[in-house]
Amino acid sequence: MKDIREDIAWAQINNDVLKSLENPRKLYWVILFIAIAVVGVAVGCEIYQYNMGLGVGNFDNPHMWGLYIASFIFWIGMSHSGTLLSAILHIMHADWRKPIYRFAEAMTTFSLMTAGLFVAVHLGRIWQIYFALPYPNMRQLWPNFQSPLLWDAMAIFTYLSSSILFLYVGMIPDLAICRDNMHPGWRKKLYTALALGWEGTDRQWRNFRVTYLTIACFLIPLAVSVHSIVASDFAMSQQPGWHITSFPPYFVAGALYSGCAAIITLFIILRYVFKFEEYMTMAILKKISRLTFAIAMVWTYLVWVEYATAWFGNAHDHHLMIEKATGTYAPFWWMMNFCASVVPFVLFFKRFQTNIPVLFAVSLLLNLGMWLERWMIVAPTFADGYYPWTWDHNQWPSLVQWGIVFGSFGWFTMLFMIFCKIFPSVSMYEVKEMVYHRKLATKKLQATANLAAAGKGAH
Amino acid sequence: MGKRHLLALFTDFDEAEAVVTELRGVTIKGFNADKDMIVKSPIEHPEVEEFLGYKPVRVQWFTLVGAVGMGFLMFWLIAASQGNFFAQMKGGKPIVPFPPDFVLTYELFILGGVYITVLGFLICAGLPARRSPLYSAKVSEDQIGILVQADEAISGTLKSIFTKHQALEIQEEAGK
Amino acid sequence: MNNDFNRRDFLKVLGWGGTAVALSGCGNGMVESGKETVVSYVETNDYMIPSVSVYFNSTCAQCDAGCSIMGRVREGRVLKLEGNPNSAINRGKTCGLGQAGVQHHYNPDRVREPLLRTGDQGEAISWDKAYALIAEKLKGVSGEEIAFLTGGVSGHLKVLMGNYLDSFGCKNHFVYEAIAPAVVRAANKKSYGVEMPRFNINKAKVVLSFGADFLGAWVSPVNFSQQYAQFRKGVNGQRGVLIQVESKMTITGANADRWLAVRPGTEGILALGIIHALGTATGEVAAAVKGYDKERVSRDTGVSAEQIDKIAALLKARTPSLVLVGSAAEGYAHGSQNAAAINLLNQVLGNVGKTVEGAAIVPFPQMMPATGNTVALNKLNKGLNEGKYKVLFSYATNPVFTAPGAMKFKDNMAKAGFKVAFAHYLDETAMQADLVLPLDSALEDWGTQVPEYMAEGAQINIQQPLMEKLHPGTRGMGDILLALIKQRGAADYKNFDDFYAYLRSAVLHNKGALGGSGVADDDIFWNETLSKGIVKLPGAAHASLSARSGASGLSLPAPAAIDAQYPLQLIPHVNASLRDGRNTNQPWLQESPDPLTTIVWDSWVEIHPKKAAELGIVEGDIVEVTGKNGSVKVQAYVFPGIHPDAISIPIGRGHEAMGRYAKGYGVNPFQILDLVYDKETGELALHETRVKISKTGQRVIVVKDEGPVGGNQEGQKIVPRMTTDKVNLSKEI
Amino acid sequence: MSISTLFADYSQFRHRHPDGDVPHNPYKWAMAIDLDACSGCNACAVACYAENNLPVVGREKFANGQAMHWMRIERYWDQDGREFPDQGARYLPMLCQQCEAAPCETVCPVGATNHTPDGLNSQVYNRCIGSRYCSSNCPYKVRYFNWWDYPTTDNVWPAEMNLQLNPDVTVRGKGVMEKCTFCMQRLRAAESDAKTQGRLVRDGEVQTACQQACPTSAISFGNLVDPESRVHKQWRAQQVELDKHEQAKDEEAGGSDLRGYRIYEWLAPYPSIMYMERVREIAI
Repeated sequence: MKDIREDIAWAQINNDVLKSLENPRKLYWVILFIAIAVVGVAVGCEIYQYNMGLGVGNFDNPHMWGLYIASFIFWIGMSHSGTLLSAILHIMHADWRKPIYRFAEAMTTFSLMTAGLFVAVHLGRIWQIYFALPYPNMRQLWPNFQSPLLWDAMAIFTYLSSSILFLYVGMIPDLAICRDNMHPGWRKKLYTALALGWEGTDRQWRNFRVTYLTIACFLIPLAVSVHSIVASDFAMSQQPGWHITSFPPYFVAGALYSGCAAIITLFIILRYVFKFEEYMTMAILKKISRLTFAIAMVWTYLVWVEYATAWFGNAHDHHLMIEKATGTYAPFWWMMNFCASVVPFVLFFKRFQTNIPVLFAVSLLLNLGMWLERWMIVAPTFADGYYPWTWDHNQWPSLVQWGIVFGSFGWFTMLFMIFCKIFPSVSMYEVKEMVYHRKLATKKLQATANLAAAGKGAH
Repeated sequence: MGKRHLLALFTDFDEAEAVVTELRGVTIKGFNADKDMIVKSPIEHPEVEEFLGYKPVRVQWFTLVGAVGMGFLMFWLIAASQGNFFAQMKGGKPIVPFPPDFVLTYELFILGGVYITVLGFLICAGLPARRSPLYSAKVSEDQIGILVQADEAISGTLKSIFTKHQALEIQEEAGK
Repeated sequence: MNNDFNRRDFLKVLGWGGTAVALSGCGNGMVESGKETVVSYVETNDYMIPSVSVYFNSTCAQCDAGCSIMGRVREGRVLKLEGNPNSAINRGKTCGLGQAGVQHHYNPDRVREPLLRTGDQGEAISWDKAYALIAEKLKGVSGEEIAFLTGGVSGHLKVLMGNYLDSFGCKNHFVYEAIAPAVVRAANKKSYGVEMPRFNINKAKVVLSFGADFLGAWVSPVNFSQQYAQFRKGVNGQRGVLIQVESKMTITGANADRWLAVRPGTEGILALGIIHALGTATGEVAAAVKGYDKERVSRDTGVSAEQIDKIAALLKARTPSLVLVGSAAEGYAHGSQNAAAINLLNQVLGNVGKTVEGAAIVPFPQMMPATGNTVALNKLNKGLNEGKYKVLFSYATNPVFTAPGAMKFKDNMAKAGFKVAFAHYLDETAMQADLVLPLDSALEDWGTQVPEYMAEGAQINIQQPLMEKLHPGTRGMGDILLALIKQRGAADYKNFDDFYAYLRSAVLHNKGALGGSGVADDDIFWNETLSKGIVKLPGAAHASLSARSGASGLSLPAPAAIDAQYPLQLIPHVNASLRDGRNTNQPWLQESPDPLTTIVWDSWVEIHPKKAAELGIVEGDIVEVTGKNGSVKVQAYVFPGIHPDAISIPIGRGHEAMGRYAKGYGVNPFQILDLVYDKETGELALHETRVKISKTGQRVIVVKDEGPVGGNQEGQKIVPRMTTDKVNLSKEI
Repeated sequence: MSISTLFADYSQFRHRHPDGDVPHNPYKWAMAIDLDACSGCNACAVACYAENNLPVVGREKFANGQAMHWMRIERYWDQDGREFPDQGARYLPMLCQQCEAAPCETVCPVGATNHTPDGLNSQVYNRCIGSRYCSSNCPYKVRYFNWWDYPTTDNVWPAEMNLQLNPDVTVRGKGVMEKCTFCMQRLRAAESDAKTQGRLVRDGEVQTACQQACPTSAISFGNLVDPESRVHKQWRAQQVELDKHEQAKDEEAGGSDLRGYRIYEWLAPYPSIMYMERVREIAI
């Protein structure tokens, strides 16, 4: 299978990647416009909701939460893959991550931003959102440190800012490259500022290495904690279907899962759009598909753990379990199980692991499944909670809710597209490192081979 | 007799290495390889340390201080604020409940760690900085640059060493 | 005026006519318009501090039970109504209906000035013009050509009304109430000698109620509810047992220890069956019940034989007991017979005098409540149809809404020459009137009220304003009547500027009889009276009951055979909060769920699950209920608490007028009632309508409070239940 | 803030409630509802609308499940598959249970719902940001959210109707959670009156709106720590203890003759409302 050429000219790497920053084609503008339009619709919905009250979302008693929270979890989960690739694989010296971690990390940042929006959109009094922050004030009012939602706020803030820093620090050498290769103009000014006068001196590189590694080490436990905390929003509550001990690992696995799926999607798109065949090679794609399959299996295992817990749990959990499989939400529940637990087996077959159309379809299905999973965690518990009198089986999210959810995808697309055109979505210096080290490795091999040959010759 | 900068560019790493070892070997009056020589490279070369001599990295200390300091400070702040302003019972839990405070401390520990590390990086790596007078975009592409500063008197000898190792190009600071 | 005749005449003016009580003093002194001394919010007093609320006593006018209320008044607004603890009737308690009284007062759809119909839209006119118009229309009209239709009225309002009509020599005062227990009154008169005795539920160990919804809408629910609470606690820990016999479960049935779904109309047969099973009856009674052995009775009624035995045994074992007869038993062509049979059971059990007692009598016949019935409506309707009446007054009743459609009341009413409606809202009847005179709300108006059901000790209730008028254009009914009487040039009334002055002098003139003999100063007595809100009549006589057995002439028809075309019996159900529909425009009541079905803001038809399965009907199906006199489309609610041969639609909704909160919600079952009358009293038999039911194919989601699993606890311990052998209530506080 | 405060009596910040804690003093408001007396007539619910400025949401919103009845009467049927419910229905007035260890309190991100010193579960409208986590975590689902801006909604409080609004009670706008307060405004008034007169609130001095209306006096309300109060006596007679989640009744094998119970006690929210089981006659 074709992998990155070791003898590729480094200059060419620069050119190829920098080409992706050149002025976009018409198609780009069309897609960007559509994305912005979708965001516009969502903004419209939000304004309407802001003025009328959340009732327009067709929430009711007891359906307190709906698609907003589900999507919130979904986007948080999406963000984890970036950390997986950029941090975990980094400290494991898996060098195949190098060409693709940049956009994954960007994905992390943007999906976190999207998730953050849902926290706000979901509030009944969005204009009071700052109450949730521990800001010093005359009335000595503090947020409730016991509330998992507050932990969420903290965790997400930490995660978002750390990811941004990680992304930025890792990008400095590339920014320097951009700076050096740009014709004077706003871009040049921008890069010059952002590159902080990076020259690649030995001193800079030395500290860079340590810093990058350290942040990576911090990001891994952080990522795990973030989704564990999101999980504890539910696990820490008392409700049937939520109060389950295995939720944190379950959520984390789900997060990595949907993230990997999303990476495959974007991988294929970027590869096609920017002609990155050179760097985003089949070999890498194959590795990701395998990784995805592995995580899918972990997730599937954990979801069955959840079912078992519910099934053998108290009467309420048991009932809820049955309701999920047979009640109002049954179609979605079954679709969820199919998409997220059955579809991944496609990746089990070698010939599909590198089949782009198939992978593209699969990755989309997986994420559909994961989104449904989040919804199936949130909604049914409200429909069949503890108290039978308030069970409610015919509540359906209104178009306002759906509009805002779709809008979030537009928002993500918009941010990502803008990013791709301003920052190199493939890490140039790390690709260089990659080929350099591989070259060294082969050299060593030859050397030893020659030595052996020479030895033979001597005898 | 002011100091002068010289920048020599090399195609690949082995030649650069040779130059460096030579420069460190020879003793030229008024030139201290450890102080007056900087190696610029498009990628990070761990081997540099081996021939450039050990140079300490202090970022970790920032990390340590940041993480531990922020963690403890925040735990204390939260607990104190709970104890002082927040003394209203919730759900029958203690007014200063440990599990939540630990969770928050954990997050803030990481937050502090990351922030201060980045700060440390900027300080230790001397960023942001003006670029040195002699800089070639080639360095950010695929060539190794060796920047030395020396008296005009000895710049000749240095040049000769560079040329000996097939330096692609030697830039020289304009004389004053 | 000291000559005897004038004096007696004057007593009649003040409403004490026909009384044997000696009156203190003579001649009415100068009665000034005493508004400034009134203890009410009409004029603020020094003890009224902003942000501190003061309570004023008055009387609840939401129904005729006559509960005394305290209005919480603050900054000149009445905010909430609470029960007056000093009233023997409700003892500080209120029902949901009473609580909603403020919404009658603050209702945005009240009429604000006199409206004169010109063509088909109304035009606002001045009161003077309105009065002039009435005078003009009455010119040269003889007494027989005037009809005065009212709901149940009592107290001085009734006095004025009577005196006004007398001034014409008019006898046409029609008192109409759509859902009054008229047949029961008649039957009680026969069996006990009084129309409405006192029922001591709290003294009974067993209450056997034949369709008397005494916890919901029957006679005096709040009073009965309190008695019920004591009855449940029981004396020396023996908890009272409630057995409810009815074809459609009422809220009382829902609280019964045993609820018996009898075949509609066979309540009387069951009563006789129980007498037979008791076997204690002798002579005439024994003869009357001879035929009613439990096999036959159980066949006719659908109540199992051993159940009948159990009841008989219980009634024997635990005395005294109490047997009640209510709307479900009386609403048939043989309603009187049913009621008589059931009362007979009471006599056989010897409850008369123990748990059924004579109520205290208010010794002022003029003031006694004129209780309404449907016979009056019938007469009026006939008269209207024949075009007998040139002028029709209507007050506190809404026949266009509550009269059975087949009566064509609306069309007949149009035949009256000039129609005057005294109204709070533009209800269906007011919409038909030529002149609509807007009334003060019950919380703005003056009056006295004598409840039909006297709890203990006779009392007269005082109604007084709790706050300033909301709308300057409205007038009190008393004031209007006074003005009309003055038109008749009645010299007796010239001294009274308004109804308040009239009331005050009336009360003061009878101080002695009203317990004020000790109080020298009129003002003090008057103010005390107002601040109490109740006038208790010390030493008022109690009616004595005659325990005549009513067995003679008892003949109960065998249960009617199922009509093939119209197989189902329609039971128009009286909802505790909506009653006959006069309160439907109070949103709190619209939104307070029906106790049995938890449905809000709409009508429904109750169908037994068995019948529903038979007809393939599920909850939410829009079904068409068709009778001989038309049909209504209404959502179906599958309901276990009803006899399979019966269906039930609640009364009170289905208004075509009456404002934003009432108009267009639900259907009106009155429209499809059959015109069947009770054989003896001629009362409309509400339960005799036969219908058939058919699906329309539409289906809706029923708007109700209960969840998708209905009243199922899903095996959880939410409302557990114990049996009397386990629990000992005497241990409790 | 000061370290001295924090470490002065450290234990005060670490005790749990209500088990192993000092009882409320001098007030702990609690309720006892006798289901054998309750007739399910809805008077309490309407009284609550009148006292607490509850919006009438109207048909459509009620259909959407957005009703705002703080007090709701639930009607349950026996599930024994007979043709008729011939032992009647079972009624349950359900309102906020004012839990001592309320699940809703811990999860509110802004601390808008707290446990008050007199044992109530308070809801601070001004502080609420409408995350609705409290209601999500309420086992009884007795918290009601303002999905709409009722004060400005048609026909909720049109002209004149608004004159009836109780000035002692906030009219809630959109986006905040609300629930039964045990008629907090009445309690506060009584407490401060008593304070100015240098005494404690006497039993029966303060009534909740629902209790005052209840025609069968099924609801009794009062101060649980006052040994003279009716509520205290009832709880004691039923051997229901506030700080336990297993009562004498549960321990007695083969059923007990005690009627008192609290709903979902096993979840250990320690509700402040004791229900007394409905009784049915066996002789008939």
